[in-house]
Amino acid sequence: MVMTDNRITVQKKTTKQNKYNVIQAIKDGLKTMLAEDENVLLLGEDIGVNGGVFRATEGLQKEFGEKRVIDTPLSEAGFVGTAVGMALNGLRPVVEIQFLGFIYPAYEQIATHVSRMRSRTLGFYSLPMVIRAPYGAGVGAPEIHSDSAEALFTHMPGIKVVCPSNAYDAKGLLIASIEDPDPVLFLEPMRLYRGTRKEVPSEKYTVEIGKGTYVKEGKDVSVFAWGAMVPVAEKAAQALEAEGISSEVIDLRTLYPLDKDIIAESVQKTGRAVIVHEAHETGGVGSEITSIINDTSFLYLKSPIKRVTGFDVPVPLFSIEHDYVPTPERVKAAIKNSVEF
Amino acid sequence: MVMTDNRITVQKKTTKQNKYNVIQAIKDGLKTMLAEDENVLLLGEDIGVNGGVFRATEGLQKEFGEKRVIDTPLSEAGFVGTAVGMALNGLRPVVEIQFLGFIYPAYEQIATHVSRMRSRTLGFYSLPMVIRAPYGAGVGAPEIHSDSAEALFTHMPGIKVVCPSNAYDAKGLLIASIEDPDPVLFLEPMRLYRGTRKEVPSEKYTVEIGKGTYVKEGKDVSVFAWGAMVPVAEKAAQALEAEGISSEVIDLRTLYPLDKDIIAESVQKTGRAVIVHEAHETGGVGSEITSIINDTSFLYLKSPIKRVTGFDVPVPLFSIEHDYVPTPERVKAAIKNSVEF
Amino acid sequence: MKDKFPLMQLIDQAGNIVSEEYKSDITEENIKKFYYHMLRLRTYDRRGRALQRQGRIGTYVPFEGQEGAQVGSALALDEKDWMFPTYRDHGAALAFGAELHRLFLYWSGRVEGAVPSLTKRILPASVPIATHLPHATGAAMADMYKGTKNASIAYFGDGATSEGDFHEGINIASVFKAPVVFFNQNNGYAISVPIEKQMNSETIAQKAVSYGIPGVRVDGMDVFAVHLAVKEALDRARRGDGPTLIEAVVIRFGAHTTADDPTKYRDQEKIEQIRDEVDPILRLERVMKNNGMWDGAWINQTRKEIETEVNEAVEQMEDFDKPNPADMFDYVFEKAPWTIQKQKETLLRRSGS
Amino acid sequence: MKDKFPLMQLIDQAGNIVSEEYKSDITEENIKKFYYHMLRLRTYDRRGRALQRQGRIGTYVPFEGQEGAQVGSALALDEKDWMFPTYRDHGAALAFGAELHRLFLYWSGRVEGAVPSLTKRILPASVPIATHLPHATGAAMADMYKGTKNASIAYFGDGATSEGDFHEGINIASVFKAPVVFFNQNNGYAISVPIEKQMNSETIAQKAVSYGIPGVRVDGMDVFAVHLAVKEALDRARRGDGPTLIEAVVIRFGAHTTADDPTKYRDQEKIEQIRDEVDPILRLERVMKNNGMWDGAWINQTRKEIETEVNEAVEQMEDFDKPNPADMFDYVFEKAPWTIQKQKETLLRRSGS
Ligand SMILES: Cc1ncc(C[n+]2csc(CCOP(=O)(O)OP(=O)(O)O)c2C)c(N)n1
Ligand SMILES: Cc1ncc(C[n+]2csc(CCOP(=O)(O)OP(=O)(O)O)c2C)c(N)n1
Ligand SMILES: [Mg+2]
Ligand SMILES: [Mg+2]
Repeated sequence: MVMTDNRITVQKKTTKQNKYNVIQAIKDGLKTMLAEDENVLLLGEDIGVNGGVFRATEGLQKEFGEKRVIDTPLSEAGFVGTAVGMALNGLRPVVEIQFLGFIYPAYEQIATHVSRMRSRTLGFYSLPMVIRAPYGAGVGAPEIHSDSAEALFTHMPGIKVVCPSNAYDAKGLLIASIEDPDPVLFLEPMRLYRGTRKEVPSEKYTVEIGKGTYVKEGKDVSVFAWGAMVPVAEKAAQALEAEGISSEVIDLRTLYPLDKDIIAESVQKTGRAVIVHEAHETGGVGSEITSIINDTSFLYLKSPIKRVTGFDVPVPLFSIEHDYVPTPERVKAAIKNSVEF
Repeated sequence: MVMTDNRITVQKKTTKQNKYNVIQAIKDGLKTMLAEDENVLLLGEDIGVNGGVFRATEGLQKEFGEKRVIDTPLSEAGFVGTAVGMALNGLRPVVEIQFLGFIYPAYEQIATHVSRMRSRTLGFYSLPMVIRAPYGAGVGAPEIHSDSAEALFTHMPGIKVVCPSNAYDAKGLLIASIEDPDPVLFLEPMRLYRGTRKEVPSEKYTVEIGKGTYVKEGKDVSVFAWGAMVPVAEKAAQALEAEGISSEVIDLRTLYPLDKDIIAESVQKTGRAVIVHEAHETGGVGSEITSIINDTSFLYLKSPIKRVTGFDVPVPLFSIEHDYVPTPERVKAAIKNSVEF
Repeated sequence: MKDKFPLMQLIDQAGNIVSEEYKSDITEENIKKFYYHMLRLRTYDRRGRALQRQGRIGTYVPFEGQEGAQVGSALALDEKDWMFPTYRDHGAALAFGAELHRLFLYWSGRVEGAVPSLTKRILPASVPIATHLPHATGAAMADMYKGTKNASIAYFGDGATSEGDFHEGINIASVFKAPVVFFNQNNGYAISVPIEKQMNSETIAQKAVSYGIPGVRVDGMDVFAVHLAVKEALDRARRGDGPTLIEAVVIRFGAHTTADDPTKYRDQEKIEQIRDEVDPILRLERVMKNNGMWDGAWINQTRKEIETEVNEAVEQMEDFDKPNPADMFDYVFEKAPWTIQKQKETLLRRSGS
Repeated sequence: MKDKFPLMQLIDQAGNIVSEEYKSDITEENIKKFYYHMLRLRTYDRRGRALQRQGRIGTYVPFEGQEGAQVGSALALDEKDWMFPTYRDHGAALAFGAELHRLFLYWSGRVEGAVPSLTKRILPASVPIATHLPHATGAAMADMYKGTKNASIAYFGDGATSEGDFHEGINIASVFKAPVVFFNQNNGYAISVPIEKQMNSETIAQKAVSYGIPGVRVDGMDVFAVHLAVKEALDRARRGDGPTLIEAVVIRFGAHTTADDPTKYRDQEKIEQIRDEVDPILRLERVMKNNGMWDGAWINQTRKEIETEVNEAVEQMEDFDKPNPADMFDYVFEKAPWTIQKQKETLLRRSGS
């Protein structure tokens, strides 16, 4: 049954739990893998002594040493490329991009090498590496710090894109990403870093890459979201229960490959879909989800698919960034449009 | 009436015509603008003495001098950034990226400056600049030389994306792009460079950015394509006439902003849609077109929208590249599926 | 390499004029001019930090300690020169002609403040590290092309030297002999990363060798030395002799930003201990004293005037009209395409998509 | 700068041994070894061009003239060292241990030939200019981390020095003292762009100053000098003393690729006139003659053997199984996701989407 997703099952057999927020869960995941596999090492700007600008690596250099937790020069293309060489040579580098908006200088490395090494060598060489990056608006960060650029990587064959929305998934997906034989872009919703804490098993566990999960079941409309938009979608869905609209909220968790089955299963049940994401509307992952629904569930659709997204504008400076990011109000309105069509 | 698109109208009032292929038309467009506006200058690798690896700038340096047609160092981020500075300071640089697959090193410049300068300064500064790049597979080029990366730019607010499929549009759209007050990525289908010649007016003319055009009218299904896929779609459509299937073929010509009206007009007439592009399926512009159809024409659809695209794999080396690129056969099959649904 | 690129100094920490050659430039008038600007920058900077603590603006980037480098360089520019600053160079922008209230607006997350001046050619702070160096090259090449005598200056830090755009921007400028000055403020840190972990070279000035251009290393706490170095580089640029790389060695007294805690990665106490010794403003006070130019009345008067100016700017910032969400839609393109128009309506009538 | 970075030479063009210090290394055995490899590269290279003309392979990248630089460097490597070549360094790959028929397959657009060797650590040719320099740094750092004594070598051209990745890759290597050699073949052209338009620096070796690492300028037409320079750099790397930048000054006799027409941008006749003088292979023949080591029989014998080897490799290439379209789907990820599986079926049953 859908509700027995691996989150629950794992929790059953777990003993010790910690109440962690997302950033703590990520640190716990990094620590777990550093302890477990000596080939795992971390690279990035300010991740060592400083523990990362969000403290995701706090104390890890002290614990695992400068050879395992490496402060790099200010050189994204350089250290992503360095990680490629390390992965070629048997290591499992986990690279931190300080903010997703600063991944652009490494774009060539990712587009031409990180994502292609396995296919261009018929599997003779492969790159088990992870690129972590905080993303998204809503924390009053400066220009470029608030981009949601996931769609610039889901259109790039050879790299998986993962985006947790809560502490439990954050640790489980991060460990799964580090253990994945192929490169993974691991997107961390900055806005939820210090949000609600969750029970996080202290032991090692994984959440499967490529699988979405039901956050809330419903029968009238399917609402798809990931990362920081999951709580927004949930809020809208909860509010509409009062008005008698039963929304199903799905956290996709992985953006490449998308979980086609959960998308089809839910839409074929509800006959309606609303997609919520923070990235620009045009060319966002929402349009790919729309295509998947068209491909899998055309005859089930009772109303047009609705997208509630960031706009086709650069994320504005923080005085108006909250007008850019989808709000529960906008999601509610879209759900109503969808149901009342 | 749809067939009186600006191509025809302009041709009427034109006097001298030349039979040009796409590369000649592009050179003619560059020459026209270099002659007309002293602020227009060209930058790129091997575009001067050598006249460009595809000869798009052949003879232009001799004619307009080294200050107007500039051979740059091998430095895409550098010379795109240099063009930003030139545009800030009153010039209209036209940059050539030797192959679209080599635009990735300039991705940060384009994502953080080229596309944002106007919005981040509330219009105080703007960047009238064009980035030209040959794109696409099918000419037996080496690795990375055959990418179709348009969707990596249609999801980037602040830059327009244009892609002609014939000599007439190539010159007209190029001139429109150079005269546009905002940055334009101008994609040139390598495969058609030396293809069929067309009547190209020797004078200056423009083809409006943001407008698609009907290549062939039909009533059963709408086939959307651009660049090198237009002839492929046309071929499939012609072949199916024999089998009694009447396909309407639309050349979108601009990929951002897409021509919503022509898409809706055609789909609302035929009730069916097939989208053909060379780029990877997931996250390609095809999924955005699907979304536009969903948003504008939901109730008109008689069958699921079909996408015939490149696959979610890096463009393979040339011995099998033709298996990667959509063929008339694949398009025919998709049209049939759409019609027989 | 330090011998090949000696630290240029006109005035030592004790306030002694150590250059015979340029003694004559160190007039009371010049001292007062530089002193005024540095004091103005510092007053503004401290207010910025205070406003952030009080939650009246957002994250703020302080530059205390770097006033000498920013004033010395900015005042060397001509009216029509182009300035390409980073997020930390609003001091230089201010000295060159930025409007105070616009700077405060910027730190309040207001795009209306992104353009520092409507008359001087100052670009908005470049946030993606080193990306603006090629812009300075391009603006300079455009001036060359147009036959003007204008030059460009790009500001950047020690960490920025590790980015590809640092290399590409300077290389292209060197090939075309573009009239541009690459002005580095080496404050020894990129957030928490010390320069030894940023580069293996002893100096930043020596990186000029890569491009066959002059590299100059100057005491960035000596406003006169910085001014001279930049002036000479600008003259060279205008003469058509191409770009110069200048390394101004400075000390960042405070945090990287108000969101940063420097005690996590360096000994702030030590900095507190030495700061009076090395302070570029106090150095000028020593010169005044050593040379009988001390004018307490003028200094107090100047302080007051600056205080008033800053107070007024803060008021202007806080009285500014509320931010307008429509702004995010109206300037992406000269004319908004249907996508943006539709989305603007969506937002403004707060309805669903 | 040329004085600071003098051109290192062991054998001059006339075939005279000009280095007393290393005279003893220039033994008949070594001469024959280098000669054999250079001859083998040239035979392969000329066959490559012929096959392209005959339409039996696709666009080919010739390296004639650069055999000395490629052989001298490749033979300096140890068994387990890592080689990161460009599209023009298949000669170096061949000398290090690439399989001939795989190289031919690669030029036929066959991915099966992309990996040059299944035993030696040679990466597929890096096509995006300079992107592989950071890879060499990373592979070297991994060997450091694992405590091996292996090193890495990255090949690149003069044009590549203008890319950000050149700068970033070397800077990071210099900071971590990674055991890597950055081996530049300066053939004076990036396709049509001459080095004067590529950089303002007199030499490429001097760019080492930026990173506080040794920069060596060597006559790339002198296989012994190149071998020595690379060997010394590798020893330094293994000793833990970090990276070295080597500039091997070479001449590209032919076109950039078989798709390029050099007469459009340079005087090919002049090159034809000087080529015999500067040819690295003829230089060794002169040494043999000058030192009574000439062995015509051995040379003819060697030629025959190489001819046969190359003929066999061409046959192997042409007898190779037809390309398999499924290959494009099966290696994108270890396990193909549903998207790729679906698309594979689409193609294989040649049906619509
Ligand atoms: C491309 C990019 N990567 C990372 C960052 C995050 N970041 C902001 S400032 C900074 C340090 C810059 O150091 P430096 O160049 O020395 O300038 P300083 O802050 O010391 O003035 C970093 C890493 C960024 N803004 N851009
Ligand atoms: C990033 C990138 N830009 C452009 C090209 C196209 N290109 C291929 S080879 C070449 C010239 C390279 O010159 P150089 O580095 O001197 O090496 P050489 O070919 O002379 O061996 C160019 C511009 C490319 N492969 N990659
Ligand atoms: Mg610094
Ligand atoms: Mg070259």
